[in-house]
Parts: sequence; structure tokens; C-alpha cells
Amino acid sequence: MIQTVSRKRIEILVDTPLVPRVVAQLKAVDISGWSVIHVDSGGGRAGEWQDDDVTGASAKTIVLAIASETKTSGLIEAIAPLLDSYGMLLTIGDVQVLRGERF
Amino acid sequence: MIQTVSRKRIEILVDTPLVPRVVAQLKAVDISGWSVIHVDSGGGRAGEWQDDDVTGASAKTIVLAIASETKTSGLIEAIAPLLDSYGMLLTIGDVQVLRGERF
Amino acid sequence: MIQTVSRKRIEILVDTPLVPRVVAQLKAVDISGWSVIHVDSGGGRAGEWQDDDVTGASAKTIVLAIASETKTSGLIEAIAPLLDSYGMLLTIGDVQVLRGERF
Amino acid sequence: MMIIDTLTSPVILFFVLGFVAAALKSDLSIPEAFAKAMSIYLMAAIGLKGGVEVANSGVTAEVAAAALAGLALSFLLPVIAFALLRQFGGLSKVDAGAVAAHYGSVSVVTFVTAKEILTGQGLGPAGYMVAVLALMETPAIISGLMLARRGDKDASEKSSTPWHEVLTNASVMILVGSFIIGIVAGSDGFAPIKPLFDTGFRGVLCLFLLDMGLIAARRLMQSRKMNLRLVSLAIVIPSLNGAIGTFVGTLVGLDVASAATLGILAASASYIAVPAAMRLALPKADPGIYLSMSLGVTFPFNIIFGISIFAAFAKAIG
Amino acid sequence: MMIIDTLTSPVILFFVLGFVAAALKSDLSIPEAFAKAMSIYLMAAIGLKGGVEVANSGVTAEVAAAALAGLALSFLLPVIAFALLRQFGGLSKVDAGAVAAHYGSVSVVTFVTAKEILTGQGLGPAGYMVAVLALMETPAIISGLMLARRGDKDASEKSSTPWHEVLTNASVMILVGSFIIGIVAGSDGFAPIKPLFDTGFRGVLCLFLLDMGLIAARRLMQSRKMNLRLVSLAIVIPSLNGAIGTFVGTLVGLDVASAATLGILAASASYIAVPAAMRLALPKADPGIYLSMSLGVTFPFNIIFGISIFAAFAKAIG
Amino acid sequence: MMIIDTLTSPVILFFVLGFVAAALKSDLSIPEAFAKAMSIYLMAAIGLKGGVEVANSGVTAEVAAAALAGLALSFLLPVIAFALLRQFGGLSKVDAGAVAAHYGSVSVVTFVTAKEILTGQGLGPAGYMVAVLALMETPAIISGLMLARRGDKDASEKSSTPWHEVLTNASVMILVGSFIIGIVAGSDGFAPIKPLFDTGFRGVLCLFLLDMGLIAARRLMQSRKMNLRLVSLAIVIPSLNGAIGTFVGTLVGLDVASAATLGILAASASYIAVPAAMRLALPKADPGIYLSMSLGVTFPFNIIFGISIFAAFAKAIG
Ligand SMILES: Nc1ncnc2c1ncn2[C@@H]1O[C@H](COP(=O)(O)O)[C@@H](O)[C@H]1O
Ligand SMILES: Nc1ncnc2c1ncn2[C@@H]1O[C@H](COP(=O)(O)O)[C@@H](O)[C@H]1O
Ligand SMILES: Nc1ncnc2c1ncn2[C@@H]1O[C@H](COP(=O)(O)O)[C@@H](O)[C@H]1O
Ligand code: NA
Ligand code: NA
Ligand code: NA
Repeated sequence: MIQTVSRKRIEILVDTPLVPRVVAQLKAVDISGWSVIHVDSGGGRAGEWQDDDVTGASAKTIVLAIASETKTSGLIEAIAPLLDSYGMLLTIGDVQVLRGERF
Repeated sequence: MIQTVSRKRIEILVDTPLVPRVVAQLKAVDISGWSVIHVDSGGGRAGEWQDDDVTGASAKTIVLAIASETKTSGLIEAIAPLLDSYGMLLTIGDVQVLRGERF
Repeated sequence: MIQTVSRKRIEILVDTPLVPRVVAQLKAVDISGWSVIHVDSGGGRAGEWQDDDVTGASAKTIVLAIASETKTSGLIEAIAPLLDSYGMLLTIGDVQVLRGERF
Repeated sequence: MMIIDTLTSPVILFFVLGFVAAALKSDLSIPEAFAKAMSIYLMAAIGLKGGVEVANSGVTAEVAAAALAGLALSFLLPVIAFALLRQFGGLSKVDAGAVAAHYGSVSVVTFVTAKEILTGQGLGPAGYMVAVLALMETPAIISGLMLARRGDKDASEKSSTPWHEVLTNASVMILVGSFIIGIVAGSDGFAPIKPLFDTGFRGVLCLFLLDMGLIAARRLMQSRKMNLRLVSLAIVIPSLNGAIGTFVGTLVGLDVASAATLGILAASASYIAVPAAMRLALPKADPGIYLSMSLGVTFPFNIIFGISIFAAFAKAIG
Repeated sequence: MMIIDTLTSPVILFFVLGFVAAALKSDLSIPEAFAKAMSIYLMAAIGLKGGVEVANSGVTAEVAAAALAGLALSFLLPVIAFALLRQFGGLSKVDAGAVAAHYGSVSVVTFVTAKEILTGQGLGPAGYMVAVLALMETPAIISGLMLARRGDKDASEKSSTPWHEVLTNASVMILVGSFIIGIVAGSDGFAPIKPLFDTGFRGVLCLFLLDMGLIAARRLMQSRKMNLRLVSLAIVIPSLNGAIGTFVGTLVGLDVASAATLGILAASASYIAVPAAMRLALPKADPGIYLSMSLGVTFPFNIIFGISIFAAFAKAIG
Repeated sequence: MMIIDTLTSPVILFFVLGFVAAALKSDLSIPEAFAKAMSIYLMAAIGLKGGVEVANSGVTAEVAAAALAGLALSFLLPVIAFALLRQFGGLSKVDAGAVAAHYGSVSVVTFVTAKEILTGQGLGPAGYMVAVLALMETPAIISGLMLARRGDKDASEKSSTPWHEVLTNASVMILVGSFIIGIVAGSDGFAPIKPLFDTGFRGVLCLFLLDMGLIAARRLMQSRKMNLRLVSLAIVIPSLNGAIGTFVGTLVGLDVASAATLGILAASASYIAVPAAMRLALPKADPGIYLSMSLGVTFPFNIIFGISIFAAFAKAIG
């Protein structure tokens, strides 16, 4: 059977203009891969929104990264202080991956 | 170490015109935040499709919501009868979140 | 209470031109449903990229499929040899679904 | 002869190109955002031009007659369609009601294409027909829902009629809105924006029909819900509706071109506003059926044959 | 009378249509990609046209005066706005600084709309005003940040001024770039691309303002951060800034149309470049406040009333 | 002198603007959907115009000669490129084959830009060159695959040639389709859609090249696969191919402008159809190499220098 290993699936919902900052944080804790997914609209305590792309400032994006548990802990430490001011939402799930040495 | 708490990650794949109905259900069980992700194409028992955005009626969307276990149970109860007629697909996973009091 | 069952949530990040190949693999192991999500940009060992849609060849896409454990194992066997040359990233998580007989 | 003119018009040829490309399983596709932008542009353009024409011609008894005829057709045509879909098509009440609503309502792009083709043949319909188009969008939704729910007590519970969505749907807003802007602005106000909305119009229509060809063919090939009976009905119903519409138009005194256009409106089936409304109001109806019929069969039929047929009929009886 | 002309112009009517549609909670929406494409087109078009005009007229003392006046206004107007937002608006230092930066900077679409409306009334501003527009985008960001951080030691640590992002932001690049291309190409080089960038311009502006109407109304309705004081300030601040701008423009010797345009630039509030910069530099400032004020209130106010008011004022004192 | 004309043309200046903006790491970007829409528009427009010209001029021996020359070039040029890439570039067989296929095939935008620049200098190529462009898209894919797989037994197993994808790829469909539509419609049928497809053409090309500048520069900066040898080859190969193409064109009796255009086609490297085909047929080839070479180096080289060089060469030997 083919071997899978456990990794963390990190999903960071963040204001689109701040994505480069989040990526910088990922790199700082040595997470070297990430993917960015567009979010169309949403709602929360601050009201509802739709991406309009004209005033990009209020749009949200998901940054998805697969990483080892250790790196994930490092990321949490680094990113926790920013969560509020960056309007971020961070979730961590467990996944199995192939070619685990990459992460 | 920074404290994370367990929450449910609910993913609802639904026909785009019905998104407001799903959001209404979320609000009804007091889940106050959600994000909407566009789905480009897909396939299932009813055939394959691509979003064409001209006849929006057949496009699909993912509604993503992070919520506590209790609220999630409430949502399942409320939404189960609609799954078939709304062409929905609902999955629930476990995630760790920061600032868990928000959900 | 409404019954949920355990299924696997398979997420395959793949070069957009190769999506039909991945879908063919899914069908080959009898996974009959999938959804395709657009990825905007990302970075990894091979550098950073943005989807530009003019030269579609370097864009990435996520193929999402919910399937039973057995079918998932079949898929892993089938797809593992292609991971490297297809530039794929495959993660498998656990989710609860309603109407589990569908998958 | 007229059909030859139609079939060699670039507008139609681009539709055919799209259809053929999809049938060959080419990866050609028009970006969704661009297609939607074109549809907004086309609706704004015909709304504006209709409004400007009405500003010039004023509102006459003919306008009122056309409006009433359009409303009546949209309300009543679903009844015939419903009967055919139940009897001959074997559909459930819910599915038959949903499909019938599509055939009572109208297709904006069919209208626009007809207007271009007919104008190119010296048969341009009156400007107020845009208003008739907008009026015909919604009544059919109501009759369709009534037919689907007749004698069904628990139908009205959960899924009530989505009045708000129906009355404020995007195409109604933009058609009516730009029609009014056209009336307010008049020829003088329209002049500075004419280059975009008039001169570029036919070219955009070509690209839009290219996309519609792709969508129609893909819908037809990917559907697992169509059978021969439903395909036949998707040709019979618009033929019948178109004949009735042309006849009624002639009866109430419209000129030949406008009567033909009323026929085309009656023959056309909605694939934007009505599907969205049906998905909300009749979630149990199968979208695979109504979209495949209206988009996969009726739309191509009307574009390629219907326009010429009803124009010929209008001339014959006009 | 001038306001009537303004209100019956299709450009403004499409804005109103968008606003009404969103207020009625219609599902009408312009695809994001198309809206962004239109905004790039509009900026390229005004940049090019401004550059071509400057290539024809040459650089004069008036140009230098307008440029200096614009720079000074963008630097200093935030100070007044900041004081009002702190005292009367009750905002925190960070929020007040962020909002003030918006009011010191400019809105490209307000400028473009004003240019169209004024030109339609024989009051076309000078070509170099495009350069003034580009110059006024960024200084306000610096003053806003300085105001927000004054006396705050740890503010400068983490979130330093995003110089790079501010100076290379998309609208500055495209405005300045196409302005230079316009100068290099001159009338002759511009001729072959004129059909797209000149003839189609007003029509595209209509569709873009339709979208802006939708966005403005939705922003206003969905915000939970606005109160009466903030709404009033979102009208008072542009009125004040516009009066100052028109006055300064007249003082430094600009012609009536250009002075009015400087007033409109001063009155306008950024909703593209500045929000993005503030999100980076002052992440603690609440985007709900600055976007609702600039986009939900000030933008409509300027489009519908401000343009006519400052034009009238410029005529009165010119 | 000709190169100065080229470098001050807005079309090229917008490309430079995009390149500079990306090099400055500006956040300027053209929405993907809009870029794709523009590329569809450009292909439809040149297809149509080429078709209309052929409808007017008829098919001559010259057309056949140009077509054969184009086919032969597309088949054979990869062989030279392959040898250079293996020997001097040090690439693996699979990578060299994939890159070689790109250089045998063509870039539609390079063709379009060359056509505009040359026409602006009174050197417009013949209408049938569009057909030659379409013919040259695919043969190189076959030679590239043959070169990559020669002597490799298990290569043909899993990843067979994606004939279907190659022959029905979007650009072939739309080029050939609109070429045929142009022939069928002729000048008369083309007239009503001319405003969109002809008048607006150059302006759209400007915006499209702005995007290409951004994409080319970003590709170059983000790639980690390029080295000095590959960069040199990305200039040497097109120079060689262009010289051969111009020479062959002159040899088979094409007029100066068409011979220059054949040279430019030979020099240009595909970055749409071929990369997609290679991703399918040679998944082990590294996309980072072929895209960086064709898009990051060869495309800018051809746009800025190649067009003028091959035009000068064609004049010299013509
Ligand atoms: N750890 C990761 N998490 C999420 N996405 C990743 C990860 N690693 C790679 N990717 C995505 O896969 C693409 C190719 O990765 P690579 O082959 O490492 O360059 C990247 O550009 C990302 O979009
Ligand atoms: N529980 C949640 N699940 C998914 N997305 C959420 C959730 N809460 C907030 N969001 C997203 O985050 C954005 C900001 O949330 P808030 O700060 O609560 O207004 C919302 O508009 C949603 O897009
Ligand atoms: N197992 C699955 N995994 C992911 N998406 C699915 C799955 N099954 C269905 N879908 C999505 O749901 C849509 C409708 O499914 P169906 O009702 O089976 O035709 C499909 O077109 C897919 O987009
Ligand atoms: Na109808
Ligand atoms: Na201002
Ligand atoms: Na070539």
C-alpha cells in the first residue's frame, strides 16, 4: 500500500490586500507552499459583503497551506497577534498527504 | 502556547440561486458567519456542468461556515429535509480555530 | 437525530490543463462526483505564480471529491505514480456527510 | 431566400461556430464574466434604443395594444404548454409547471437577434417592443407556479412565490431602467453614448451568440434528462406559441415587423430569469429538464429557423 | 438649470439606476472582472487624452501652478478633515487618520464624470488636470498616516508606511503611464487608437457608473458602522474641501473649468488606492468606516450635486 | 528609423508600460477574464478580416505557396531548435522536445502586433496570412513530440499524443471559424460588424499588450529555471527561425510584407496552444522552462526588435 503521512491543513481567511503579509508570515516559519482561493462574498459580525474588485479593500481571500505540525505551531504563534487587526480567521484541520517529505 | 479550540467546518455545495436560502438557514440556527466560494464546474449523477453565468441557474457554489458542535447539529436538523430538492451536498469536518469565542 | 456517515474529503491541486485526466482517474475508481474550484495564485518550490488565463498552462485548480474510504484507497493507488509529473498535491481529510449512500 | 440571408449573417454564423466547437468537444470557452458583461451591455443597449424611439414617436394606442397582447400571451401560453407537457411529455405537475413558465416568458437574446436580422431585412420592429419584452418576462412565472401547485396543499407552505426576486430580477431592472433612461435622455442625450451602444452592438451580439452556441450545445450533450418526446415538444411548443403570437399581433393591429416580433417573443423561452425563479419557488422541479429544453433545443431552433418562419407568417397574414 | 442638465445626463441616470436597483435589493450585479476592466480602460483613456493635450499645448507656468496647488491640497486637506472627524465624529485617532487620508486623496471616477459633464456644458478642463489628479493620489496617504500615528511610539514598529505599494499602486501606474504614452504618441500616434479610447468612452462610463451605483448603495445598506454624525461629515468635508479647492484653483490663476475641476478633485474621496494602503499601514483602522463614508455617501453626493455646485462656485468667483 | 517608429507606437509603449510596472512590482493587473476575452476578440477580428480579404482577392497560387511554406516551417524548425537546446542548452530530451515545439508553432499576438505595425508603415501583409498562421499552430506539436520520444519505448504508452485537444484547441477553432465566417460573409456581411471588429481593434491590442507586458515580466522574475544559456537560446532560436522564414517566404514568391510576416511567424513562439498540449502529452517536461523562454524572453524580443528586423531583412532580400 502507498504510504500517506499526517499533515495540517491550514486555512486562513484574510482581507485580500493583506495576503502578501500572510505569505510573508508563512515563509518566516519555513512553510514554503501555499495556494490562494478567491472568496466571492460572505457575512459576519461586521455585516455582509460582496467582492466588487473595484474597491478591493474589503474583499476576502483564503490562503491554503499544507504544513507539518511543528511548522503549524510556529505559524500560530507568529500570526495570533495579527488575527484581530487583520480581520483574519484561521482554521487548522488534519489531513493525510502523499509525498509528505515535501511539506 | 496559544490556545485553540475545536469547531466544525461545514461545507455546503448548493445551487447558486439558493445561496440566500442556505444563509437564512445558517442565521436561523445562530451561525453568524459564512463565506461563499465559487465552483467552476463539476459532475455527478445528473451529468456534468460548467458555470456559464449567463443562465446562472445551474451553477454551484460552496458556502463555508465554521461553527460550534451544537450549532452544527441544529443546522443539520434544519437543512436535512432540503438536501434533495436543493441539490445540496453537506460535509462536516473537525478543525481547530483561534479566537474560538467568535463562533 | 439525523444520521451522518464518515467519508473522505479528497482535495487534489493540479495544473488546470490536466483536470480532465484527474477526472478520468476519479471515474476509473468509480468516484462519480467532483467539483472544481479555481485557484488564483500560489507559490511553492518552483516559484510563485498567478493565474493569467492567457497562457492557461501554468494555472492550478482544485478538484474536490467526497468518497468512501475504499474508493479513496483505490484512487491513491491509481494516482500516486502521476503526482510528480502532473505537479499534483493530494490531501485527504475526514468528514461527516448526510445522505452517505450517494458516495 | 430569407432563410438564406439569415443563415449567412455573421451573427448566426457565430452561433453555429459555437455550436460546432462544443459539439467537437473543443476547449473553446468565453469567460463567464465577459459573457455576463455582454448580456448586460445588450440589454442596456436595446433598452436605451427602445426608449429613445418611444421618446421620438410618443405613446400611441398601438403601444397599449401591444402591451396588453404581450401580457395576455405571457399569462396564457403556459396553460397550453402545461397540457402538452403533462399529456404528451409525461412530466410531473411540478416539472410541467416549471417548463411551462419558461415558454410563457421570453428570451432577450432571441429578441435581440430577431431585431437585428429583421432590421437587416428592412423589417425593423417598433421601439416600444422592448417594453413589451420586459412586460412579458414575469407573468408566465405566476401562471407556471399556479399550474404546478394547483390542488397541492403543502406546496404553498415552504416555498412561496418569490415575488421580490421575480420583480427585481436583473434583466427586468436593466431593461426597464435603460428604457426609461432612453426616454428621459432622448436622441440628444443618447448621441454621446451612441458609439458604444449602437455602433458596437452587432459585433458584440456575434461574440455573445458564439458563447450561446457553446452553452446550448454543451447543455444538450451533458444532459441526461432529455428524451425524444421532450425534444419534440421543445420544437412544437415554440412553433405553436409563435404562430399564436404573430396572429394576435396582427389581430390587434401591429405592423408586420412588430407582429412578427411579438410572435418571436411568444415562441422564445426564457433561460435566465425564469430558471432562477423556478429554482427558488419550485426547488423540486428538475433544472436539467427546463434548461435543456429551453436552452438546448428551443433557443437554437428559434435563432436559426423561428425568426424567418414567423417573419414569413406575419408577412403572409399581415 | 445646470443641475437639471446633470441629472438628465445618461451617465448620471445610470448611476441612479444602479443605486435604485441595489436599494430595491435586486440581484443585478456587474461581474467584478468587467468592472475592473472598465476602470483600467477609463484610466488609460483619460491618461492618454491628457497626455495628447499636453503634447499639443506644451508645459506652461499654469501647469506648474496647478500641480503645486494639487500637491499642497492633498497634503493639507487631511488636517482639517482629521480635526472634524476627531471632534465632531468622535473617531479614534487611527480611524480619523485613515478617513482623513481618503478625503485628501482623489476619486478617479468622480474626476472622469466631472470632466464629461463639464465638457458637455462647454466647460472642459485643461488636459494637464490628469497629471494633477495623479499627483493628488498619494500625498494624503502620508499626512493621514502621520496624523494617525502622532505621539504613538509603537505605531511605527510593525506597520511602517507601505511606500512601495503606495507609489506603484495600479492607478498611479496606469494614469502616469498612459499620460506619458499620450505625450510620446501625440495626436498622430493617438489617431489609430482613438476609436476605442475616445469614441467609446462615455458609454463605458455609463456602465461603470451603473456598477458604482450598485456598490455605493450596497455599501451603505450593509454597513453597521455609520451614524448620523459620520454621514453628515461625509457631506460636510467634501463641501468644505471642494470650496477650498475651487478657491485655491482660482487664486493660482486657473481657468474657470480647471478651477472647478480642482475643487472637485479636492472634494472627492479615494475608494481604491487609499483603502488598500490603509489596510496595509493601519490594519487597526476599521474599513467599514472609511469605505462607507467615501463610497456610500461622498461619492454619490459629489456625482449628483458636487460637480454642479463647484462648477457654479468657480463661475461665480472666476 | 523603422525601429523608432515601432518604439513610439502606443501599441508597443503599452507593452513596455506593463513590463515596467511588473518589474517595479506594482500590483497592476488585468483581470484574467478580460484578458481572455480580449484574446478571443483579437483572434475573431483577424480571422474575420483575413476571410473578408480572401473573399475579395480569391485563392491564388501564392496562397498555396504560402500555406505549404508555413506548414513545412512549422514541421521542420523544431529540429534545429531541438539540436541547439540539447547541445548548447543542456536540456533533457523531453524538455528540449517540448521547447522545440513552442518555437515551431506561432504566437497569435506577435502576428497581430506585426500586422498592425507593418500596416502602419505601409507594409500590410496579405489577408491569407491568417490562414497560414492557423496552419502553423499544430504541426510543430507533432515534431516536438516525435523528437522528445525518439528511441523511448515507454513514452508512447500512457501519454499518447492528444490529437483531439490539439486539433480542436480554442485558438484553432476561433481563427479558422471566423476566417470561414469572413469568407462567407464577405465585405457586405462584414460591414455591420466592422465597427467592433475593425475600428476598435488597435485600442484593444494596446490593452492586451499591457497585460502581456505584465505577464512576460512576472514570468521572467518568478521563474527559477532560467540560466544565461537558455536566455541566449530564447533570442538565438527566434532570430534564426525568423531569418529562415523570411528567406523561404521570399523564395516562394511572396510580396515583401508577406515574406516579412512569414519570418515573424517562424520567429514567434507559442505560449497558449502548445504549452497546454505539452502539459498533456509530455507531463514530465518542465513548464517553467518552456513558458519562461517563449513568454518571458522571445515574446518581448520579437515585439520590440524582431518585427523591425525581419521587415528590414525582407526588404533587403525582396
Ligand atoms: N504546502 C502547500 N500548501 C498549499 N499549496 C501548495 C503547497 N505546496 C505547493 N502548493 C501549491 O502547488 C503549487 C506547485 O508547488 P511546487 O511544485 O512546490 O512549486 C504551488 O504554486 C502552490 O499553488
Ligand atoms: N463562522 C464563519 N465561517 C466562515 N466564514 C466566516 C465566519 N465568520 C466570519 N467569516 C468570514 O469572515 C468575514 C469577516 O467576519 P467578521 O469579522 O465576523 O465580520 C465574513 O464576512 C465572512 O466572509
Ligand atoms: N462526491 C462528490 N464530491 C464532490 N462534489 C460532488 C460530489 N458529488 C456531486 N458533487 C457536486 O454536486 C453536483 C451535483 O451532483 P449530482 O446531484 O450527483 O449531479 C455535481 O455536479 C458536483 O459539482
Ligand atoms: Na415565450
Ligand atoms: Na479629495
Ligand atoms: Na515559430
